[in-house]
Amino acid sequence: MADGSPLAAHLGALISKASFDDARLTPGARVDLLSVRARRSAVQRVATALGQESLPPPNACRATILGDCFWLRPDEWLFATVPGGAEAAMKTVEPHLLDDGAVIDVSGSRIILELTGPRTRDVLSSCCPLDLDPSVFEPGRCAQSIIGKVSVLLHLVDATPRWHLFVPPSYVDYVVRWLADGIEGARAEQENALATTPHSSPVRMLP
Amino acid sequence: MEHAFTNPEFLWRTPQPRASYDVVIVGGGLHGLSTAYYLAKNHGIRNVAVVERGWLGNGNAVRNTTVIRSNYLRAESMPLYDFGLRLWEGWEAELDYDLMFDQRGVLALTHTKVEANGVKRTVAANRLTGIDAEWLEPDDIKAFCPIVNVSPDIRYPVMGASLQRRGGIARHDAVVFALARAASALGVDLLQGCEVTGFEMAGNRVTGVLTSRGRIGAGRVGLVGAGRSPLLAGLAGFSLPIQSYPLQALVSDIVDPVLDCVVMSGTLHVYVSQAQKGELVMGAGRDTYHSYAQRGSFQILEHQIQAALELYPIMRRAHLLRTWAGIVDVTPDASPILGRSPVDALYINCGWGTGGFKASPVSGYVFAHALVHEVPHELATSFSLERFETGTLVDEHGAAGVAH
Amino acid sequence: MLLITCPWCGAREETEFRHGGEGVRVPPDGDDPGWTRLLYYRENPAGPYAERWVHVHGCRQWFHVVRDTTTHQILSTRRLDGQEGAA
Amino acid sequence: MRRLPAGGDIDRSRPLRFRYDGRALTGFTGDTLASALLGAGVDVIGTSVSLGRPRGIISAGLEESSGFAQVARAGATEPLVRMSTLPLYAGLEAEGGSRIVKGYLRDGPDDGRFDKRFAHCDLLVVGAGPAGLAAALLASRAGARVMLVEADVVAGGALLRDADTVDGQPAAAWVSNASATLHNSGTLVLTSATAAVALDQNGMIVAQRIGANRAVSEAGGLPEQRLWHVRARAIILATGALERPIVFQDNDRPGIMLTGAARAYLRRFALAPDRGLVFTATDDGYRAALDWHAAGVVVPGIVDPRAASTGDLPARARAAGLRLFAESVVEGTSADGSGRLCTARVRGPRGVVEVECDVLAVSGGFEPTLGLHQQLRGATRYDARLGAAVPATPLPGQWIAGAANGCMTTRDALADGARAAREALRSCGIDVPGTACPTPESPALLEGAHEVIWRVVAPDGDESRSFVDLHRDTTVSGLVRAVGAGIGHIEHVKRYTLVGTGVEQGRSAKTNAGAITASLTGRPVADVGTSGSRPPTEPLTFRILSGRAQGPMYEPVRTTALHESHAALGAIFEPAAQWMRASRYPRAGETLRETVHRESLAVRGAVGIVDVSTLGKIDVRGPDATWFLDRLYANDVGRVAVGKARYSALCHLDGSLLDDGVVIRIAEQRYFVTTSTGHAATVVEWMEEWLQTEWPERRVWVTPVTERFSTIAIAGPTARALVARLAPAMEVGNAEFPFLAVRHGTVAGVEGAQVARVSFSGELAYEVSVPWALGPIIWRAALTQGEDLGVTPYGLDTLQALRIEKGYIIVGQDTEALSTPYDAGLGWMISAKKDFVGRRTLDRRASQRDGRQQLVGIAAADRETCLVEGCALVRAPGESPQSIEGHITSGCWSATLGRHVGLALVAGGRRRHGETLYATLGDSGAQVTVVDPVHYDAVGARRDG
Ligand SMILES: Cc1cc2nc3c(=O)[nH]c(=O)nc-3n(C[C@H](O)[C@H](O)[C@H](O)COP(=O)(O)OP(=O)(O)OC[C@H]3O[C@@H](n4cnc5c(N)ncnc54)[C@H](O)[C@@H]3O)c2cc1C
Ligand SMILES: NC(=O)c1ccc[n+]([C@@H]2O[C@H](COP(=O)([O-])OP(=O)(O)OC[C@H]3O[C@@H](n4cnc5c(N)ncnc54)[C@H](O)[C@@H]3O)[C@@H](O)[C@H]2O)c1
Ligand SMILES: Cc1cc2nc3c(=O)[nH]c(=O)nc-3n(C[C@H](O)[C@H](O)[C@H](O)COP(=O)(O)O)c2cc1C
Ligand SMILES: [Zn+2]
Repeated sequence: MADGSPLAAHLGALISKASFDDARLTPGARVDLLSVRARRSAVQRVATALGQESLPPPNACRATILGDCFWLRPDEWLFATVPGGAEAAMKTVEPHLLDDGAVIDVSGSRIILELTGPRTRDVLSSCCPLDLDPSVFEPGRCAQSIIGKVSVLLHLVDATPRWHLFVPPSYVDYVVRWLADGIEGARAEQENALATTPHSSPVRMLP
Repeated sequence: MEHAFTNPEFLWRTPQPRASYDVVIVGGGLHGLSTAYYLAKNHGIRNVAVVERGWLGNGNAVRNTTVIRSNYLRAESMPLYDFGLRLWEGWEAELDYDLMFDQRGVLALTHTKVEANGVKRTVAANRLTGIDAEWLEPDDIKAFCPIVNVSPDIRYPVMGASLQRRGGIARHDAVVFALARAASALGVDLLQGCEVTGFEMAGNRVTGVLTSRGRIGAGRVGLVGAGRSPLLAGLAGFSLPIQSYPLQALVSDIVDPVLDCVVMSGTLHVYVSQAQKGELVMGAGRDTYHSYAQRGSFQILEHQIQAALELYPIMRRAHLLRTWAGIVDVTPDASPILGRSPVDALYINCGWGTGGFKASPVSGYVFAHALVHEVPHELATSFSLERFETGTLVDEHGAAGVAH
Repeated sequence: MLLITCPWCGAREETEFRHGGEGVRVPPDGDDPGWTRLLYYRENPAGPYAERWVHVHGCRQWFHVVRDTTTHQILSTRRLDGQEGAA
Repeated sequence: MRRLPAGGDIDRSRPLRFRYDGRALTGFTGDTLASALLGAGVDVIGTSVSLGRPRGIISAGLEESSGFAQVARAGATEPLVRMSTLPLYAGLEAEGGSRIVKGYLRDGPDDGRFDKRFAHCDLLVVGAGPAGLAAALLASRAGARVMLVEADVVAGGALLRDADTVDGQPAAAWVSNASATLHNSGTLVLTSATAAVALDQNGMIVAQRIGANRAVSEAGGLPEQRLWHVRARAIILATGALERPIVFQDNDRPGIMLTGAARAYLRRFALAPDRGLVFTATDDGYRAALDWHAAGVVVPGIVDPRAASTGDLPARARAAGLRLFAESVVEGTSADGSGRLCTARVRGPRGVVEVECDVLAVSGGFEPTLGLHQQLRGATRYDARLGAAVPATPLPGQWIAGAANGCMTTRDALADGARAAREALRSCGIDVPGTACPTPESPALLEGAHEVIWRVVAPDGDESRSFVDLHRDTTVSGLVRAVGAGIGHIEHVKRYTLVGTGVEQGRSAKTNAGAITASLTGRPVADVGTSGSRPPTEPLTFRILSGRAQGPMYEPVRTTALHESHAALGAIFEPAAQWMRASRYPRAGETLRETVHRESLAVRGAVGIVDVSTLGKIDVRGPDATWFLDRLYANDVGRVAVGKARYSALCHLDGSLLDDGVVIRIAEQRYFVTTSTGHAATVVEWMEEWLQTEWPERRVWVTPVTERFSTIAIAGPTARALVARLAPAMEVGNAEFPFLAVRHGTVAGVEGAQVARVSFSGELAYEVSVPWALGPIIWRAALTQGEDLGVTPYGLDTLQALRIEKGYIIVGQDTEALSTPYDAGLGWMISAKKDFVGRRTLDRRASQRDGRQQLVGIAAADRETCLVEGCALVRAPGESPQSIEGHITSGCWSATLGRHVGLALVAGGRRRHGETLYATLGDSGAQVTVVDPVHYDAVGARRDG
């Protein structure tokens, strides 16, 4: 991992070679990450402090003044805040937790990969067991699941579709290989006009 | 043309149950049949019934991947399993049956330093106990079994292996047939479709079994129910420190010989041999959840085949032809439970888990002894149920954990 | 392969979970045989079985499952606090 | 067979050249390998497995039990590919002969791409015959998410061979319109896709041969095959029915095929015999004769075991002037010199006639295809009319429709498909408006007297040529022999005769085997049944199961932030759990031992740096954090002062060691806990399990932070000088920063670094943790600023040597599964005052028994003796058998001590220091002395200095 990019050089080459218009993988924005743990009594206080009615429910992400907030588990939310913003963000949250929660700086323990384009559902469903159909996985939704054999947090940012994958840095090599390979597969399908999911386009049946 | 199996013209009688027997063996798997056979042969006790809920062998007897070896680790286990292997060495002649017992050698590959150390430790223990064992470096492995990928560039490079040349395989179905034939010929009644549904007791003593075909009186009862042992114990009013899990296996289509030994790999959770007919027979680690359904989960197959293709790229285009699962009875220390139960005159032989095929001869041999003499055979003294009370476990996870 | 409904995340593939069996219980004080049972004896029924799973690749929560061990049918999943999942 | 001048679904303008058994042949686009071979006049495709009999193709679809070939693919070669469903492509190379029963594998490159895809839908329909199409159409109209999978190369099922009309259109046209409609409404229609494995909770594994009909060179990067993991809210099995052959003497000759195949070859591939005889036990079989007749084929007759049928089809046959042999059977056949069928012996009420024919189409009736249902132990019952099993009750969430459900006419199949779809959708909460169901026109198929016939007894009593399972060469004689041996259960019969164990799993042999066994044992067919079905329904290549998870995508390889830094220094890596760690940094020409020697001496004599980022790190905090850690760790965590660290260990409930690590108290109720590399995930899960399941009221929050921090250990006598340079603002003197103290500050310009004085080498050491991505900054700074101090990077090999010299254990290497802290020499850490997980077991007598395997040090007798890990320790050299006292768990060359030292577990070892033992792998033994585990600096002066 060179100092500049969060991706090692060989991975950068891999993704730029694989990517095409309909499925593109790039390193996502850098963020600071906070894990906010809050028991029921503290959740509302934190939400109020952030000007929200509540913290996001399971499998959801919401934008807050501290950046995107992801539900991770019943008493944990992940905040992706601006680089260098962790300290200030902690100060915002901590006073409202009292003894009913904690906020832990986990910056750097996950890296964001961004995947965009109309063929990305094909790419993801070649290595991730989630149901990503637009009818069930809408923008703003997130889910923790697996890519290949490792845990990731997946977030559908918008209907492009644009996905953010939060991946522990030690697994990035493995995850990028899966995605890049998936993109190559999607490109071959595009070029050969093979229908693979109802929403991939265009469609022609192969015998 | 293919080598045709030779099964004899006659296998067994199909008698009606008698009112009572000196000994009733519950479970017509290999261990039950073997027990009955040795009761008759070694101890002259022929008034014996084997009661089987389905057809003979319908449990793990027909489901196992037939790996035979005796390279266990503990001083308590090695003599037991090796006596078993020696019985195998004479069994075809003794039973007058072509069991296709083939001592083609069993390789246990290692992929991490710690695993290699563990396997070396077993090699040393085996040799000091008089059991044949060798340590092979990757080049020796390649020479012994050319299809193994010993390249240092794979994800888990092969660091070496143990080899037991006396280990091998046999044809599981033939063993069922052979034992049933031998037991039947010695007068043992094989009662199929006869499920034990309860026990008849006088005080704390069992006096008979209640079955789907009626009550059968019994002087002594041996429970040899493998994957259903906990249920049988439950019927008799006690419980066992056993958990029942699916263990899957698979075979490929029939191909020309590519593999003339057994290769196991603990770290990668896969082991494979090629049966005489030509199918690749493959197994993996057990499923994680409890089950009596004789099936497991698909990802176990996917993972084991991924591992297999890393190690044996030649197998890429073989086909998965059939998969199945048996229910294995797993004990906390991966060693069997043999001997008395909390109920008088009721004896138990179970807990062989993922590795009891190889013990088919010795399991019956020592269990018959226990049923007759009411004390364990000297090879089996360490495998009582009491060991869990006293904490004197015989931990064979290292030698029996994943592999067989 | 099972499809397990995590009370928090919804229906997910078995590969996202780890099986915990009946689970360990903090011991009540008792005599030695009682301790042996606690260490080595677990329920193992043929039929509905109350077990625990943890969603290791998801929300990392433990939860209760009742599953029939003879059919693999999942009869219910519940949160540890006994509540039914929202998912 | 010969190719008719016109007709069929083949494209005659696009001939395809291929090779079979070395012969160059030509077929057409649209052919299968089977039809191309038949079209090229190859009727004898190979020889049988044990009897060496000539064999031909018997089906045009899934029933095939004879036509398999070794096929070259992608530089590789695939055994036993079914010819009747393998689309022909240019350059296809196949081998028959003995390869129709036994294939081969070959090593070498294999370029095929094998892919995997997860899919989800409301309704999965398996089988695209009329029932499946009707179901899918209805469901997609209702707006459901639908997937339709079809094993054959094209959708249509039985309609492809039937001349029926549906909704007034010819069947084939209706099928293509239906497919198009489905497509346009977003239904995913997969062809060449076999639903192979039924999963619990309505899952299905579907194997698709995407590139089946093309050479890999033309695949354009597309996968050759793809494995679909489908989860559906409802599943409809519309898998149709299979035609059953009849067993008679010499029923295996090339030229004998099923009636459905005869019709399919005619309609789809324009292939016809010169003289085609039909032997059928149902009216349906008459269609073959009628179709042939209409195509100008000579039909010498129709042999029907029943009394003259009054059904529609027989009437048509009579009207066409075809000869009917009523109450007759084919009792044998003869062949020409090459083994091809040339006559059939027909026995009727008036005796036997020899009928000349080059094709004999046979039909014993149809039976539902229920493999998927049976895989999950779905119940079936015997249907006497069909002579086969039909579904009893479907499994939860599943529906069975069409011929698979016993609805054997197109009309019934269509209606049943629609019914199933309605019910299935209702279960998903999707209501279907009363849409009309497609209506067909098709003849009555199962009229007339009904008589199920499985076997024609050989007139001469020789049934060693009456084949039940062509693939495995199982004959009626084999069954007779089995029954004579005293066995009656069909599973025993299978294992005695091998019937049904071939590549097609006896799909069209099993029912006959059961029925014949029944007749041989005088039992009802229903009681004997058939041998069980297991996944998969179709053989799957191993590669499709492994998919893309091969090579670098097989298992994750984790690398630390310093990986490239190590590589730049020429590091050699080794796997450690999922990680790749640097084992050493050899200089040119150095041997392994020389490298370790140099690196060790640098640490003991100057300063070394090592990447220990892989150690697990856990943040534990909350008002109950101390209480919690005290419940899990063996020692008194509450007594660790803030800013201090303590080496500690965790036990399982049975007292065995789970892991060791360092507990650092960052604040009153905030801890930073490390674990060994291999146990990082286990320990986090362990903590979560206890917290969630036992102590949910406790306010403790456990966060894995392994990848939040890169950690570098700086160790050696000049470590302090180096740390002082790297962290000029930090007080590093022994008084201000003693052993086991922890400080936070700026290191190499990185703010908020944590520096802990813990040591795994026994030297004065500082473990510096900084944000993951900044690890390289510290590493580089240490290398440059420490140059004059002799700074040397060291790897796992040296780390091992150093910790062995110090008697520091690795849980899992120097312990066994059941080793306790006492056994590992860690009894000192067990708090006398509190309970913790494992304590109760540790207090039991068995856990403290003398003679347990206990940790000791061992020292080699001389400089040359090497201590091989895994060696047994025995009392006398070179004697076997003898009892084993223990074994070497760790061994290394100690540069510091100038000989090999090690750690071992020895029975009662703690009281045996000074004893002489011999280390052996089973032959000769090397003399060693049992010593204290701490070989070097027993008082810890260096570490504390
Ligand atoms: C997939 C798989 C692979 C294996 N591979 C190997 C291997 O390679 N090497 C090896 O050594 N071991 C292996 N094993 C383990 C081995 O198969 C078993 O340990 C061994 O077969 C158990 O003994 P058995 O044959 O008597 O059991 P079983 O054949 O299971 O016999 C138990 C019998 O008890 C009957 N029974 C149960 N309850 C009742 C009742 N109430 N009334 C009447 N009868 C009852 C059952 O129907 C059954 O027939 C494997 C096991 C499996 C499942
Ligand atoms: N005369 C008779 O006795 C008789 C008997 C049976 C069927 N038929 C005819 O068959 C038709 C019945 O319709 P249907 O739709 O029920 O059956 P079908 O046979 O037309 O279609 C079933 C389809 O399922 C596919 N299939 C089977 N197993 C599969 C699997 N595992 N994965 C994917 N696809 C699989 C087959 O390839 C086939 O295309 C009617 O047209 C009827 O006339 C007639
Ligand atoms: C060593 C071994 C080899 C086998 N070889 C074959 C085989 O070549 N073909 C086959 O169909 N099944 C084979 N089987 C599997 C059996 O058909 C069957 O699946 C197994 O005995 C379990 O029974 P069940 O599937 O009826 O539950 C083999 C099983 C074993 C244990
Ligand atoms: Zn969850």
